[in-house]
Amino acid sequence: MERYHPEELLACVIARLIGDARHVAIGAASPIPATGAFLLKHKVPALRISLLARRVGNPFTEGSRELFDLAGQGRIDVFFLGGAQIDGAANINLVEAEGRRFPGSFGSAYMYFSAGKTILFREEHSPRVLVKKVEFVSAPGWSPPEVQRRGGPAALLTSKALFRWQKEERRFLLESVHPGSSAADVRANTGFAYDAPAQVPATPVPSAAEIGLLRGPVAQVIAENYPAFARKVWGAASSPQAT
Amino acid sequence: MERYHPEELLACVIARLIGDARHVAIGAASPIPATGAFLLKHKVPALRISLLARRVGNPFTEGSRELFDLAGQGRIDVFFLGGAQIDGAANINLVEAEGRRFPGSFGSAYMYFSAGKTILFREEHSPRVLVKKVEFVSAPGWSPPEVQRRGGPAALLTSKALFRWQKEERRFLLESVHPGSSAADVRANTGFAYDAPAQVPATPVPSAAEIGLLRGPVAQVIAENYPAFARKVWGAASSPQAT
Amino acid sequence: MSALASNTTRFLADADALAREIADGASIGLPPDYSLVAMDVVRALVRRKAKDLKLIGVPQLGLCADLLIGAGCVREIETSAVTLGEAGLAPRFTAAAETKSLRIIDATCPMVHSGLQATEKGVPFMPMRGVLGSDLVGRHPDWKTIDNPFAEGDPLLLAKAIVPDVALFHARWADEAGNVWVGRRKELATIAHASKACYVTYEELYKGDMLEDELLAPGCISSVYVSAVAPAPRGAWPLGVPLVYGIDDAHLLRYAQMAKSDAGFRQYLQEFVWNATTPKSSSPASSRA
Amino acid sequence: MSALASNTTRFLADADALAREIADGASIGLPPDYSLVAMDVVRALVRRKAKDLKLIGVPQLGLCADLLIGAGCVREIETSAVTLGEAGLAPRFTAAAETKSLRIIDATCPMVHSGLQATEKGVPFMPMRGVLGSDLVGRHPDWKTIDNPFAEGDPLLLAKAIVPDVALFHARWADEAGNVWVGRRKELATIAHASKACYVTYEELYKGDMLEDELLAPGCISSVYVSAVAPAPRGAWPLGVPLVYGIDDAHLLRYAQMAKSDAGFRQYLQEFVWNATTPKSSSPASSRA
Repeated sequence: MERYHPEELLACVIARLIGDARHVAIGAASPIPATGAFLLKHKVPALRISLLARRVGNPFTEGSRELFDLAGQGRIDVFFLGGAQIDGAANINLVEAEGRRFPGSFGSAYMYFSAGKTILFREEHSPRVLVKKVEFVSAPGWSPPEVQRRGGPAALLTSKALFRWQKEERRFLLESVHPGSSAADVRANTGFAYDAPAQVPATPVPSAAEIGLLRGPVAQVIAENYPAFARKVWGAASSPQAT
Repeated sequence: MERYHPEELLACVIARLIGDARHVAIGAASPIPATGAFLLKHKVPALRISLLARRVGNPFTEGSRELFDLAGQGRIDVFFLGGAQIDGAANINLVEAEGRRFPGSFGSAYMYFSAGKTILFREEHSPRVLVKKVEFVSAPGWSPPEVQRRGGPAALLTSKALFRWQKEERRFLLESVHPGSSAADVRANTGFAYDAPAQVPATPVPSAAEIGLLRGPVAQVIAENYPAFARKVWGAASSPQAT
Repeated sequence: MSALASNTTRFLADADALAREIADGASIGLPPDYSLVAMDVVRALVRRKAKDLKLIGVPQLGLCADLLIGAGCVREIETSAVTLGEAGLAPRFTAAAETKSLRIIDATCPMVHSGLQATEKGVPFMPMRGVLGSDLVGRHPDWKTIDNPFAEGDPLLLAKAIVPDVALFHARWADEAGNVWVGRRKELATIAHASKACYVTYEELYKGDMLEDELLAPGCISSVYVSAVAPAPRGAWPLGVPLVYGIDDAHLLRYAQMAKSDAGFRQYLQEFVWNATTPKSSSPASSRA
Repeated sequence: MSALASNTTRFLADADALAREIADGASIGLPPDYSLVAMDVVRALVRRKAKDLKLIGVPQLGLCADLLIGAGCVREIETSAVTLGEAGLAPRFTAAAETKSLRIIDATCPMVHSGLQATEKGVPFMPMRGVLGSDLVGRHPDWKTIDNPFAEGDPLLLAKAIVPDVALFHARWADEAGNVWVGRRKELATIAHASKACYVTYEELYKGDMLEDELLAPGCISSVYVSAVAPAPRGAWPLGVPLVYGIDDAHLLRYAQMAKSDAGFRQYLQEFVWNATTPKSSSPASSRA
């Protein structure tokens, strides 16, 4: 089996999570979601990817409100959110935790409602991040029935595992554990309660074809927009290197 | 005394009515208000004139909503409105009268509230136009105190006379009658009741200096934007001719 | 998956192909005569005998509405006005109004803009000042008065969100990515954003992607909103396209004259719509584009 | 007469002259690091020891806010976030927040846009979907929940109109008529429309009137909104201006490093703000403008 970078495995999971979406928008500082989206675009060329991080040739012509207007119109199928804290009810906190101040909520309180579905993504998998209850709700994972809400959480992806969101139960289900971790490791490093099958599957590793795409055309487009990330993962001039 | 065109007299009245405004907006099909505004601009170069009729180099970059947004922000001091019917309460009707259909209300129902002041202008002075009560209120001349309203009617100018609007009395006052008409002629041709002094002054006729400006630089800029009107008043290539 | 089928812009053969995409009964958001009207598609709609259209004037309408009304394609119209500008009243609109053969919802410009902007933002309404006391308010089915929740005794009018089935207009350019350039005519962007589908004819194809060009991008509507485009050189005629050709004032006057009677209007259709091969005369761009 | 003193754009000598127009205590609408920040004026505000400013992030803030906060010019900040992007947390903002020496009103991007758009339209609020259930709602002084007047049991959040005293940003060009070109950065237009006064530095003077140019007009903000402009070549440095110069990532990293301590921040000010003659290094435009 070919060796792969952990970021490559996460990008492959992201590509599967995007699924049959038509339009995915990706915020600044999200190189792994961007990598996953561009990988998927090789299978689904019609996939529209709006990279908010682009410094030139930004996809919008109406200024920074256009992303939110697009979401309000129902034209954004998938969005990504992270959090200084994420809790078991899929609430996210981007404001303050343990006396520390974080940048702020950005558009999360709106996009979490308006995008067709939101993939929660945070590499750090620790009890500090994945908490029982966030200290501040930047954006809630659930809304009462009278509140109109187009979308909400679909999954939570970390460096250790993939959780699927169970909308009816309002709880996460551990869907798979990445190679190098284990169900017990995940349990020990997760501060909230979640469901899990008796046997937790392993997250599929990238196929040779996926790795070929990632290190070829995908690395190239990512290097244009996230040069530091591309250098870190694929080396100088984004030439791929096995870990 | 120099002879003048009736349109020139009306333009001179308009210039005086605009007064100390900083920004006047002028709709399509309003060549006489435009002429008055450009005449005034020769005395007050800082006057900003937004000509909505301009087919090229239109003053707006936000599309046709920008005029209304500007007015909502309080950035339009003077606007002009006409009417198929205008009544003694300064209501205007742009929709339907005597079984006839007119184009519609345009932005009148908003601009009459939002511009700093509105000058009602209609050349035809007849009982058919100046009625006791309009059949349809496109935009009301008055609003009850609880309705926020920045502006409203300031004057009504016709081919025969100038009325000043009395805000407290909610009635027009006949301010002056143009040469060629008379107080009795105005009374006979006005369908609504209005106040008038015992001796109605004559509207001042254009001065030689005003006529010079009108037929020189003003005619030139008007010809660019209202060519048919300029030809009619000032002849081919807007060379001025006395009537 | 998004319900709005505008993810990938389709390139169609011509204005007639575009007109076939617009279903009978559709509501269509349309710009005024001064703002890039897709006249070739309007003529194609007449030729395909479209029925029961609802026209929404953003914020007013002109020749395109008069043609469609005269040709019997229109059930209902919501607009701030219908006018041929310097050529006078719109004769077929006026006749239909006076014989009460057309449902007319009278609006006022900023309420139309706000109703579309509400849809643009995914909200059910937008508040407006002014307008209260106008007879428009009582007659309009979608406006409502409320008290300002932030103040005492401050009535406000609400413009309910307007959702056209179709946005239809003409553009200076479409590019290979499906973006269209409309310059400062931003009301077209608002219509495109608010509509379920968006059809655009274009004067010329631009090679490449205009969104990658910082000078062109500000005048573009992104392909994310554009369902399909079709070439239509001089497709706005007898109306204009800035810098390309001006409004054909003589033709508008001729139309206004002919359309005064139903017979004259039929003759106009015969000459300029059914016989689509009539060459489009036009004034040079330099005069008054 | 209009109360908005922006009828005729004044041409000032430099960023310091612009900074003198901005009074202590003013609320200032500011763009994010990626959207034409008037950094030269920000540095001039520090030099003139501006006090008690309220910064409004449209919708978020970066370097300019961190500098002003660190220099003690800021009383209050309303924003969706403060971040240095790839250079990490904004250190002076973070320190001020953690020591509670700054009033912070946390917002979320579309509520800021809608609050400014309300002022742009002269209405007291705009409704929004979403956001309900966020802890932002209870803490924000100017948001209110109502029931949608057009439906039963449909709660909506209202963004109260935001009226900054001052709009401040940088432009690619100003022209001789006082219009400024900002391209696709339309949030700057919204700030300009909503603010009582608008100050703009520009990279280069454009001879003539850009509103007369159909290609440039769509990216312009009309002089009707612009109180005064001043030249500031490379005035956005170390942030960028598309097609002219890119973000100076190395400098941002250096700032982020130095500003981690108060002493390091003082040293940064000494080197790059008080000593205004320091040459502005910058990356070439072609790389990542």
